Amino acid sequence: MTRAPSYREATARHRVAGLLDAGTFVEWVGPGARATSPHLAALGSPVSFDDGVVVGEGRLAGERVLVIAQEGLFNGGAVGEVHGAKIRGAFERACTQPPRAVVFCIDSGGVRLHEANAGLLAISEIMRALFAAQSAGIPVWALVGGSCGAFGGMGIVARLCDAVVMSEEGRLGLSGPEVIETVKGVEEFDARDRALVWRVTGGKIRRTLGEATHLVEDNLVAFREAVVALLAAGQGPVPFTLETLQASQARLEARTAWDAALRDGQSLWDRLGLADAALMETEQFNRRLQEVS
Amino acid sequence: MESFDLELPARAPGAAPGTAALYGVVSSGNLEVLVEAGPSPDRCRFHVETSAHGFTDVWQAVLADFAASHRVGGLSFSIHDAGATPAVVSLRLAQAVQSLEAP
Amino acid sequence: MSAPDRSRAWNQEACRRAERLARSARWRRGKEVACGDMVSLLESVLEPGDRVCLEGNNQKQADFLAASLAACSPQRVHDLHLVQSVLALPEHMELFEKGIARRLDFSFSGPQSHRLARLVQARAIEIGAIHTYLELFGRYFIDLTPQVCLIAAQAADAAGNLYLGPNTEDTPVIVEATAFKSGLVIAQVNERCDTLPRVDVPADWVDCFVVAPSPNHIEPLFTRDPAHITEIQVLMAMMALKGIYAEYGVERLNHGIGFDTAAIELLLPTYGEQLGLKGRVARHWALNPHPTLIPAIEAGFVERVHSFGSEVGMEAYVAARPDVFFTGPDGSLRSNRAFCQTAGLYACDLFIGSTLQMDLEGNSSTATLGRITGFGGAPNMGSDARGRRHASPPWLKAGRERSGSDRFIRGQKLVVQMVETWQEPHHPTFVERLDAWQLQQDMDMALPPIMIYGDDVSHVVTEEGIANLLLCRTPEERAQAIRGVAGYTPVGRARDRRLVENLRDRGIIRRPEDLGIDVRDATRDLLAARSIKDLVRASGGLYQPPKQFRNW
Amino acid sequence: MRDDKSALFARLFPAGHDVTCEAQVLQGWGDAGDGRVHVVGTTDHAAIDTRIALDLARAVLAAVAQDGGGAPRPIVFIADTQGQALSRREELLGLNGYFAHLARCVHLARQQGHRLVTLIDGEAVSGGFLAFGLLGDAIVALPGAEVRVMDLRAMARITRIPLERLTELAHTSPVFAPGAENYWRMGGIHALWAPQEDRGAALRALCAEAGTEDQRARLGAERGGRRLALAIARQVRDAA
Repeated sequence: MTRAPSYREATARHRVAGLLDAGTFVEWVGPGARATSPHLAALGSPVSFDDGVVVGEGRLAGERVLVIAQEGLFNGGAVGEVHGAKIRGAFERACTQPPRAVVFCIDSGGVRLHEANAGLLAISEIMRALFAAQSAGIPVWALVGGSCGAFGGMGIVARLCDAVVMSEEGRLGLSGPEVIETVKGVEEFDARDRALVWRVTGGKIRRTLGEATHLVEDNLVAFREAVVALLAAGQGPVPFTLETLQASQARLEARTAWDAALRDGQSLWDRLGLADAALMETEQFNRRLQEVS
Repeated sequence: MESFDLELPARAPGAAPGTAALYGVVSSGNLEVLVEAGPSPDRCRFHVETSAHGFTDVWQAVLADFAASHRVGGLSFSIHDAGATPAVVSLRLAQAVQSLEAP
Repeated sequence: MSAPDRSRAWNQEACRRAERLARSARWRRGKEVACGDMVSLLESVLEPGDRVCLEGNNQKQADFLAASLAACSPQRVHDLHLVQSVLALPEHMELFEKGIARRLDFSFSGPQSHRLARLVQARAIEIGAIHTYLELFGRYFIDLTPQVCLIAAQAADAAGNLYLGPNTEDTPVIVEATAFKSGLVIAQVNERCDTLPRVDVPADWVDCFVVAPSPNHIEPLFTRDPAHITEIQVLMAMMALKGIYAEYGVERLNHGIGFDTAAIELLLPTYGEQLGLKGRVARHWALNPHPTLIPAIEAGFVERVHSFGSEVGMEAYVAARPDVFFTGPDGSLRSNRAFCQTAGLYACDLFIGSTLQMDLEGNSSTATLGRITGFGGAPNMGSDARGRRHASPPWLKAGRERSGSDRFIRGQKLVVQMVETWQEPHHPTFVERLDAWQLQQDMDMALPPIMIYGDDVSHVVTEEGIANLLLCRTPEERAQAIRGVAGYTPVGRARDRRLVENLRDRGIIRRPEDLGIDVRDATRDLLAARSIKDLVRASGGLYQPPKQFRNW
Repeated sequence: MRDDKSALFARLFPAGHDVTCEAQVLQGWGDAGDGRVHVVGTTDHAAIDTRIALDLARAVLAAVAQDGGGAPRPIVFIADTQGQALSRREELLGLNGYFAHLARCVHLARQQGHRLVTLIDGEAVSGGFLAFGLLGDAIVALPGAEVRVMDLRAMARITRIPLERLTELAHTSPVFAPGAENYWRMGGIHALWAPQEDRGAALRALCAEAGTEDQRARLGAERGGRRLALAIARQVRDAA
């Protein structure tokens, strides 16, 4: 009995290997370079040979793509100085040696607190480098299905990407539920109510809102197929001009105007006639969502 | 963090890695091991950095058993450990060697 | 021969019962009591020194009645003797802190174990004994019969008939012991119905009931998220399946509740199938409806499951699999701890579970310093029932191995302890001396709190291999067999390597490679379900996991 | 508008200004002496929610639209934020997406030729700051400005590193402790204005000098606060 390996359970390296055509991956500043974090070491925390992120390039369905994959299990995929610099460098490389696309496997809670200032600046630099790659005509596609999801600054970065492929198990947001619960109380957000956490930040609600552009099953094959489809569609970066941003502005203003009682994805699904969305299989959900929208 | 080095006799030839290969992840109860070519074909080297203090003798016993039961001559293993049990250490090392043999 | 003593009244218990009921009349309408009157009712019926069973189970708690009892005036209600299997609620401890209760006989105190230890040390509580479940239930009928029991049920009708719902657990045995010895049975129910789905306790055994302000709390204690099963646990599960289940042909069994045994359940449809074990092992179970059993049920491994209690979220699945589970005509589970424990003790050929510590005699305990937990179901399940008479192939094979010859008069239950050699850094599982001995001194107990006695243990499974203690011929061999699978713990490293190799040659110790298992094949991909969602899928959507287990 | 912001604008824009403040969002224009610039920002340590993010984005888009076809004038961001709003509803709406939208608007302005200058006056904390102020071409901290991700006490709790150790290390390393000075050393802030600084002149100079290249990693390396970021990024960019 063999099953497609879970994307969520795979390590960053396994994700890269599972997404790309076999044997095509070339890593830059790989673990042998020992570019570890001096800041973690100074605080007596364990370091990793790749500082929790894999960057390199390979072929996907024959096309050359640049791949960035964060390791969610190492310090929550959080961005420190080296980790952030590797990602930034990868986007800069996308401008100088353009790949067909950048595939960005985000799995991160945001800034690494042990080197918080460096992490915050790194994320800002990543944002600017990402814009530059898009301006150079390279589409950037985020894959969000790891155990840390995409939160904090990396939640913002994910939404700068031209496509966001999520699994139902993936999560996308800004502040983690634990932070909100700690500061605002359990009535505001019960972080232990996992079903609620996913109804607010999980893949299905993000897809419902259009924030995720694709919802796939939690396995490497499904994620790979989604990227292959994006390649096949010849999709480039989503252009942004005054007009497109004004349109986004109008869309978001309409969403903010939703009544204040709307605090749970379930009420949104109820309104859309997708009351049992949480229980649907991915394929059925995608079909039903298309029918109602 | 605590660190130490260890060099042990080992059966040659081990599969020589083309490039450095990393196996495992540094997370609670887990470790990563970087396998590279070492200097001598009949010895293997270990460098261990671990967050669990006071276990050097246990590590040495685990690594000695590993070196005795696998063909790892000519290899160098660098380990970042975040409190893995000996069982996990042995398993990761075995997996790392396997991934070298069958890339 | 003297004539019967006509001066003695032979119905004093019944008279006392009548008096209690008379005192309580103003607080009842028929049998129904209003929530707000429950404290007054309890104060009117209880007498100092009464033996009381305040139903506390692993899962189901008579929480409203516990809170009501704790709210009674200690001037009116005091020095009670609590006889109940589990202390789970803070209110249970409050009873002792306030002096409402003084003496305790029990089995298990999981969540309250620290507080209980403090009370004992402060001499605010007298502990009779920490029992096994069956032992305590037995004493309900001998010398610990409750005068009043406070129980939890799902629903009552106007007459006071009770429907217990799927989580029956201890209720029948408590009610039986109390009602038929002139005791008072007081029930809290979640709802009043005109017609009950089925009658589990007839109204004439019930004296009062109250519709509690909120449904009694039920903990999903038996849900193990497959996402947390490690490769090491997969490896141990492979060894157990190949080296024990297949080897002995274990068809009737009970599992502990840890991730180790959940891994076995999830390996049955994959690795077990590869080994050709379907129909040959794991057919009949004494087990709560573990969600991790779903894939094995769906794959046709599991034919029958009898349960101690139920599990939150499994209701619809159980109802849809009546051939597997014991259900009432209404379709809901009928569980029963007393019967299922009996089944586990007498009718099963294997128990497999985990522990926190084991010594070189194979004694194991989950009791650690500063905690009095008790042991739940393991002591009954994990013991060889010497009263057993019926034979089965695994029982005979184990008995033959223990006797070392073909002339033996008794078989042997397989009692397997499955543990990783380290719990965490600085906490080896294998120790020269159990913490239980220290605990015995600290708590001034007659004996150390041992969960499973070493002489009942047949096999120890660790990531390093399987030790078959049945084949050991001397205490020294037994100790070396345990050291031989104790890995890199101090106990394991103190092994006599030559003796251990000899034990290995004799098949007493078997390493993964001796069993034909490559440790590198032990991956989570072998699990029939890797997540709670996979379990929901396997159940065809019938399993409805509690919200804290969902990530969708 | 609070007095402190009025005083700030009076010193920044001696040649005149008109900045309105509505529900913690600042918008208008100011003249530091060489023509009008756009002013967009937040005040009173705003917790940035979807509404504020949209107001800021609208103001930026309006500036771009206004100068379309003509000469794009600088946009001066006033950053005073305690970070993002913490609320379940905001998360449900996808606050991160609103921030991304705001960031895109800022980047559009840069592409259209607007110079972007950020003045931190008050607080600048992580998420809220990332979405606009931190994207400026030049970033300046005014006296008393606090820049941080998280205070050391909370950091100690979450990382389980003793507070004493963090406090001690903060003396030698700018990498995790709060403080505008630390951000300056790391290249994240281009300049720290002294209390007596001629604000108008300094702002004029900034608007004239600000380039559109992201120079922060280079500055961080030069100032010794961030030694690896530039080098590692280069290694990746140029790897064979």
